[in-house]
Amino acid sequence: MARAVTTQKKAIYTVAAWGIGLLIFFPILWTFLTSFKTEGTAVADPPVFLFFDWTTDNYTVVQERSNYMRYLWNSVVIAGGSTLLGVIIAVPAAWSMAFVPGNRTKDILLWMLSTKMLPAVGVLYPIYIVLIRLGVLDTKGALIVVVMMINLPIIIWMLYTYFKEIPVDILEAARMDGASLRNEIIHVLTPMAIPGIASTILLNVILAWNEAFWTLNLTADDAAPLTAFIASYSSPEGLFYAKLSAASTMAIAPILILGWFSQKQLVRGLTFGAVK
Amino acid sequence: MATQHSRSAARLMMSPAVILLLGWMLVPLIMTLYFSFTDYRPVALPPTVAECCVGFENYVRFFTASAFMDSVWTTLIMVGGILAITVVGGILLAILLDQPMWGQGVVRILVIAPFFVMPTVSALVWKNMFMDPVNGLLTHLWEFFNATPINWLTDVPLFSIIMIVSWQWLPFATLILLTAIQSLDSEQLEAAEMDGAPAIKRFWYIILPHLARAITVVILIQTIFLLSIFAEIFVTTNGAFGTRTLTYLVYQRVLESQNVGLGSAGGILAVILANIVAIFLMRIVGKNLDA
Amino acid sequence: QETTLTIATVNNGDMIRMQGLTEDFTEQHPEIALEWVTLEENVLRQRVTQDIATNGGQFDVMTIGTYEVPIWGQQGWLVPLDDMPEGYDADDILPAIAGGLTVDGTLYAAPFYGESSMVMYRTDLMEEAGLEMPDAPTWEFIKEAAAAMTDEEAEIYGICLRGKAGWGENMAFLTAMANSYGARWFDEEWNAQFDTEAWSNTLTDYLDIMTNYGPPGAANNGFNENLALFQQGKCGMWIDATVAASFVTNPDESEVADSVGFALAPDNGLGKRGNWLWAWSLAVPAGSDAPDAAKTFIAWATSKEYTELVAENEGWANVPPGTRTSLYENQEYLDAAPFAQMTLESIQAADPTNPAVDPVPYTGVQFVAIPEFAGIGTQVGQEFSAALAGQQSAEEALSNAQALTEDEMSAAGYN
Amino acid sequence: MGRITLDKVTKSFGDVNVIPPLDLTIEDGEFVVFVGPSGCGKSTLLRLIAGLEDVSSGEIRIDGTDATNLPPAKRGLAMVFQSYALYPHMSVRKNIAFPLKMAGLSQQEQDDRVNRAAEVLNLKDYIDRRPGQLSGGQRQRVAIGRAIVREPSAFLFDEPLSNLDAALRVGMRLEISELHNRLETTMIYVTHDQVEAMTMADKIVVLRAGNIEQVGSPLELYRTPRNLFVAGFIGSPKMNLIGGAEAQKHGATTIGIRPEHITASTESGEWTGTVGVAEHLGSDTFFHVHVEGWKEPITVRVDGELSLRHGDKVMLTPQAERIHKFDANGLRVE
Amino acid sequence: MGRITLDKVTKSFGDVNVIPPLDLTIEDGEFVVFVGPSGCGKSTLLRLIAGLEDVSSGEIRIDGTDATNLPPAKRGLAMVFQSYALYPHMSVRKNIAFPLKMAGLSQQEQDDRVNRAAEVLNLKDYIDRRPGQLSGGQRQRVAIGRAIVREPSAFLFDEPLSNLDAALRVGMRLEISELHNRLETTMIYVTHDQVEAMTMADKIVVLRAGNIEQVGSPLELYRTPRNLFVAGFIGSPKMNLIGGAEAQKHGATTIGIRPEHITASTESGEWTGTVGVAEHLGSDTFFHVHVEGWKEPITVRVDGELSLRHGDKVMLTPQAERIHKFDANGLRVE
Ligand SMILES: Nc1ncnc2c1ncn2[C@@H]1O[C@H](COP(=O)(O)OP(=O)(O)OP(=O)(O)O)[C@@H](O)[C@H]1O
Ligand SMILES: Nc1ncnc2c1ncn2[C@@H]1O[C@H](COP(=O)(O)OP(=O)(O)OP(=O)(O)O)[C@@H](O)[C@H]1O
Ligand SMILES: [Mg+2]
Ligand SMILES: [Mg+2]
Repeated sequence: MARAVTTQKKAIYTVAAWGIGLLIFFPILWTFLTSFKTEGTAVADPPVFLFFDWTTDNYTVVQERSNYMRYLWNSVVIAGGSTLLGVIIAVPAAWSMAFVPGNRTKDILLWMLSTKMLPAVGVLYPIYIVLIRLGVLDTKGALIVVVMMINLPIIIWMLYTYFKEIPVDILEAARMDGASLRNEIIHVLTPMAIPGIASTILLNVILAWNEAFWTLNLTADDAAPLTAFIASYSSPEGLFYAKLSAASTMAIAPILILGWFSQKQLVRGLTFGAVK
Repeated sequence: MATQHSRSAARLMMSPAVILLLGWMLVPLIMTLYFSFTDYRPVALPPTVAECCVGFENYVRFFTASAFMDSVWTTLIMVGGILAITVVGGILLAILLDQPMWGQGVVRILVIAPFFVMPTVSALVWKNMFMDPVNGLLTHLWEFFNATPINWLTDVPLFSIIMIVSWQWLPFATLILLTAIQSLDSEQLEAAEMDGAPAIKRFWYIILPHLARAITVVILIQTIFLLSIFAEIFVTTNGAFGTRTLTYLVYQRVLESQNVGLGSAGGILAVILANIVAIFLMRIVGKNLDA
Repeated sequence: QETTLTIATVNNGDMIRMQGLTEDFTEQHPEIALEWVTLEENVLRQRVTQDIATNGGQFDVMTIGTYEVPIWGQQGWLVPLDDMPEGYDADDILPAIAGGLTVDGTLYAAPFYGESSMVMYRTDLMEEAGLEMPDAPTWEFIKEAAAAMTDEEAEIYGICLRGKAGWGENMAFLTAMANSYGARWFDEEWNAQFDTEAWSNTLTDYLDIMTNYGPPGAANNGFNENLALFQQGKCGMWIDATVAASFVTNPDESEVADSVGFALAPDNGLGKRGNWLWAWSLAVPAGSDAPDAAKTFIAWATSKEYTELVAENEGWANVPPGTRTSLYENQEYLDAAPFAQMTLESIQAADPTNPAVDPVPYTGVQFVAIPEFAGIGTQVGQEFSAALAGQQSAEEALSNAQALTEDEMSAAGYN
Repeated sequence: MGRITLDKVTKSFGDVNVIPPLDLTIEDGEFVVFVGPSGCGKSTLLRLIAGLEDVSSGEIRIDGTDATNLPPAKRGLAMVFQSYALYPHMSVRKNIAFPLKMAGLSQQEQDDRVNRAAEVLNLKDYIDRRPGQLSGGQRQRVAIGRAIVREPSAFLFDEPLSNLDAALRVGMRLEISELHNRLETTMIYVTHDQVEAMTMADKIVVLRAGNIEQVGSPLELYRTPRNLFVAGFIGSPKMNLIGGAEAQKHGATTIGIRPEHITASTESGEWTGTVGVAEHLGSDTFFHVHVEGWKEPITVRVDGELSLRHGDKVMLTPQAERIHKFDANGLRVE
Repeated sequence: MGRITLDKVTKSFGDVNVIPPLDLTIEDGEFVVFVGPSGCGKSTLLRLIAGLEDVSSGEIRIDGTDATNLPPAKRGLAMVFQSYALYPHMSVRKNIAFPLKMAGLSQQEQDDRVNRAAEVLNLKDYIDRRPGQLSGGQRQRVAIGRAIVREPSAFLFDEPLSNLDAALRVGMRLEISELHNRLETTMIYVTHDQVEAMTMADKIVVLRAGNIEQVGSPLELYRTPRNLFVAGFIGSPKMNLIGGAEAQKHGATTIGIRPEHITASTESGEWTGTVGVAEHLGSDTFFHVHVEGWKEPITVRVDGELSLRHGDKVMLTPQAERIHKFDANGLRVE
């Protein structure tokens, strides 16, 4: 299929792909642009795209209303902490399933995945009560654990699929070379699985960052992340498009930027074993 | 690889994850199960807190309410619709992105972006800035073409939510399918070409079957996430106009009506239904995991 | 020794404003630190209910409405506020408001602001239409005016009303409207009344007005959406909370600030007007570990001094209205707020203990003060909202509402 | 019905010129093998003929008509890929029927042809399996089956045996040769295994860096390699190449002598050396003999009876008429 | 320092009994090759010795001490894998040093040993590259380097050359043989390529379905195969096996004669047949001759000069003393 692609064809593909790409991206772009408008321009009819008086007032207003940095920090801690903890627990588990598979391995894996099917609203009360009893409601620690538990099956599954791609031979070679299990995992498996682990981490940071049910319901203040921040903007009074846009931009920008910068890693690993 | 030593090491290393997940599943599940057989209405006058036992009363009530079957249908339509749009759209988009073009990297960045957007934010933005019947951008667009604007969230509420969620998940499907397409052995396509298959038939007979596995994975993962869609409904329609999914119905019972017993019964029913779907899906994927 | 108070508030203007003024409080009380949890109304209600029902103790001060206070007070979930500091002057609180926050003579929450509902209208459009709004209009007149003011070409809709489903959204309006139509939620035996002529009239008229003269997509419009529409000059009339008055007359936010008129909520000549009574109040949950500090804060936030503080910083028009008699005797306020008198009259016109034309077993004007109401109200609201969206007829909506209400009430053990 | 002519064909990938102008004619019914080291352009050449790559310049004619711009499907050629490129989701039957289905043949006709091919290739027993359930050799046969049902005017094979193990390779090699004898269709076969080239070809084309080094029958190449490259490439084990003073004696820069053309004895001979590694194959033994002053050991084939051990002294005598002489440019001198 | 004894070793995977009770002794310094068809248990056996699998029963002794339950690292063996199993994220130097690092040797000592190994294996120039940047042969050498630095008491090789192309295989084969000559360490080498087995082994172990069919030196196996399986497996091209009346004449159920032990002539001979496929290798030619009444064609090796074509008549004479006789059970009869 490596025949010369005519420039004309390439141009058609380029136009089509850019068109669709921009269309898909447009809501985000529009939100971004709107965040720099005044409330009046934001609802102007016909809408204005680029040529308006850019203002950062909305950001000031939002920041005055709520301490953005604090929510941001909580989001970072919860997303990062839960992912890290999840990976630490998942690596050994994925190692076991990938390299010492038993008859039950696949069942266990699927069972793990099925725990994700518990409808969160259904078990909110029990979890809430448990956390109250433990006295850890509205703490980052509790949130880290809860979010970690939600994503753990996905983390394990992803790591499992990467590990399976690593030739067993190499681990056996390490074993022959005198490496203990710990050394085998630290010096051989982990470095080899870096791309997979990186993409697992990325995906889970994104999922944790955007997890909106538990983070909202189990926090009040001390541990409230950006999902709670945005919950106070869902319908403020009066003309609010610009402020909503500013708050939205602030809520998604960090993860969007992270995602863009690391999209290569993310994409490379996003297969869940779907690709052979 | 399978010596006694490594097997016991494996069991040991797997146990933290298994035990944690078992706890995470069993504790709430058992509590929910217990609640579902009790009268638990913490704000009633006088309040009842898990007063045992009312038998299957909660189940009967939840199950026989017309809202239940409606919500099951809504859930199926919503999940099915989103899956259909994201899978079909994802395949088309993946094929397009696989073609030679300028600025492929940038296009991919554009396409992937919605995946990073918080569901709440995405729902808010779509609802207010695009689907608003007066100030929404889509309304302006319709007006520009002299068409009667659509009241998205009231006239076609289910469709609107499906669109919003599809927008968020399309990138995910596209990325996985794109990787899958790129993994297709080019010699297979060349062989088909030598065999006289034109582009469309190559797609149908070679590419599509090659994608089967990727498609099942996309469906499985998305189903898991889609069954628990919440924020999008909460923000846009609050469950009105036939957008009340099973999850949302449970939410209304537990948190709006504060009838924990009834809601728990609903939760258990939802778990059962979700697992029926899951078993069905996992059979397929499980088969593929071996291959 | 610093005490930290976690305060759950709703994300509306007055509350946000208060957050900006906390310095005044912390200067007076350096030993108390404040943490704000600002949430959208529905989320807030769910969060605080959840917390108080499980005794979670996450909040020290909660912002709750007139619906919750009597129920929660009865449950013993709230700390009584009868020992407020000296100079608080609890007697100054408007009797209609205080009545809704008192259970068996004990005050369980302090009103932050109070509101009723009234008609807000565009004087310029009314003039154009050649009509004149009476101080106390009838539904008949409202309908006529709405027809006259509608100009869909110019995107001007004769009337904007709540359509979004929710017991605090469309049902607040519709329940109040039903009161003036002689309808009620329950008869004295707690039998649901949606199968009555009166409800049928209410809903038919509502749907009639809204489909003919309302804005598109009205079934998703709540207070905020309507406010935005009105401020953009897209509504001829708007019947909603009295607090809206300060927003629609604020020239910074509203394009129509100088042409807004006010009138009492409409009636049908049956003796009840279609206005409600609501107060966002501050209460201390029994699970709070700092009830004293919490009371100190509430006393500050609902005091006359706070009113003055707002006036000083933001102008009299922006003080939280509807809670204290003294405010309505303050000439400065009356001058700054043209809607003050109408607000006061509206509040006084509401009678929570006797809301409907016929006798009822419950209290509450636009709600029924029983714990089950939130759930029922929202479901009924969804039926009516669906009718507004054209997905079902008025009859269907009413019979569905009747069925589900009967169902819920029997499950809850009322009959 | 299968004469292929390449006329000044060139191919560049971007700046890299992979095939310099190249002329080649393949006669109808010939079995032509392209050999050459890895990366020399064998696959590229084959793909140019197949139409899977566009030529950069020049012309390709099939049976006299210009096919340079025809799409692959229209050239009437069939190709067997190195990876077999079977369709993994289709049964063997469907795989083989695929080109027929694409050509729009009736179901009846399809079945007939598939059955015939399956018979010829001994695939009857696996006809309903998927490729994933077949062994390497079976897959190979399916790939060939898919090629023959089309009754093409020529077959193109790109290293079809390189994924098979040694024993299977020998078997499949014979099968393909027999197929050629039976069908008498033109076959173009790419390999870098010179045993395959020698045993199968009517005509071998030796390529190096896109250039044709020599074209000829296997024995021609074996007996009269045109230059050092061909001499070293054809024959196994490799021809011994000797430079320096010994070559001077024969009036050449380099001389070459094949292992099988050297006589070894413990008593007398032209060259004296010590035995290094000895490889006993049973049928033959190869000794690697280190002759003093020569860089490379000399490989000698001995018929079995001579028993020498590591370190023994041995005398070697090349058969004089079998010595190949090359000049400073590496070209053969007669 | 490298005597390995297997005593009634068995291995089952679940219900499948892969190795039935098996006894084998490998002497110190021996080069032992395990051959056998695919799936016969060669790798399994090697992995049992390495400790990568547990035996189901029986005992493995290394230098007299029981190693049955020792973990792989403690057995003092080094293994070279078919895939090389290099650590892709480490440079060549780090790869080779890895076992030393795990053993906790000083940096100085590590460097010394790595340099020595790199020297021996000609790896100096690539020492800082990653495996991904190396050719197949170089990778192979790194894998061997990693094995030798540990100075193990025995080396285990699992088909180390099967991923290399034919030419490279020949070269690496020699290198490994030379290494064995130099180190004089026990080597156990798995392959299914019988040329490798013949050329490298001191002792060949022929396996079939986990059973040892014969153990002996390459020439022993070539000359006196104990049964039909070994006869067919050892030697290339394969021994011709003839049953029926012809075998009866020799008082056997089956007779076997190797292609190189048949004389062909156009004039006279014991058997008469027609030439089928002819494979000209230059050095030799192999004719596949169809003898009337016999199912399988007879392969004959001819020295080059006889020119026969497809379809020609030919007379064959087996060398009487080279005829192998087998009874009804397939066992050799003397
Ligand atoms: N699509 C391509 N783009 C750029 N260079 C290419 C492309 N295909 C092949 N080449 C280059 O062309 C040269 C010839 O490649 P080709 O595949 O024809 O070699 P080959 O003789 O088939 O080698 P092998 O025996 O390894 O298969 C190589 O140097 C290769 O790197
Ligand atoms: N982990 C395992 N589980 C089950 N069966 C196995 C396992 N490993 C090997 N086997 C089976 O044991 C038998 C011997 O396998 P082994 O890999 O030792 O063969 P081999 O002689 O090395 O073959 P090859 O030449 O193909 O490498 C085979 O039938 C194989 O299917
Ligand atoms: Mg090639
Ligand atoms: Mg093996």
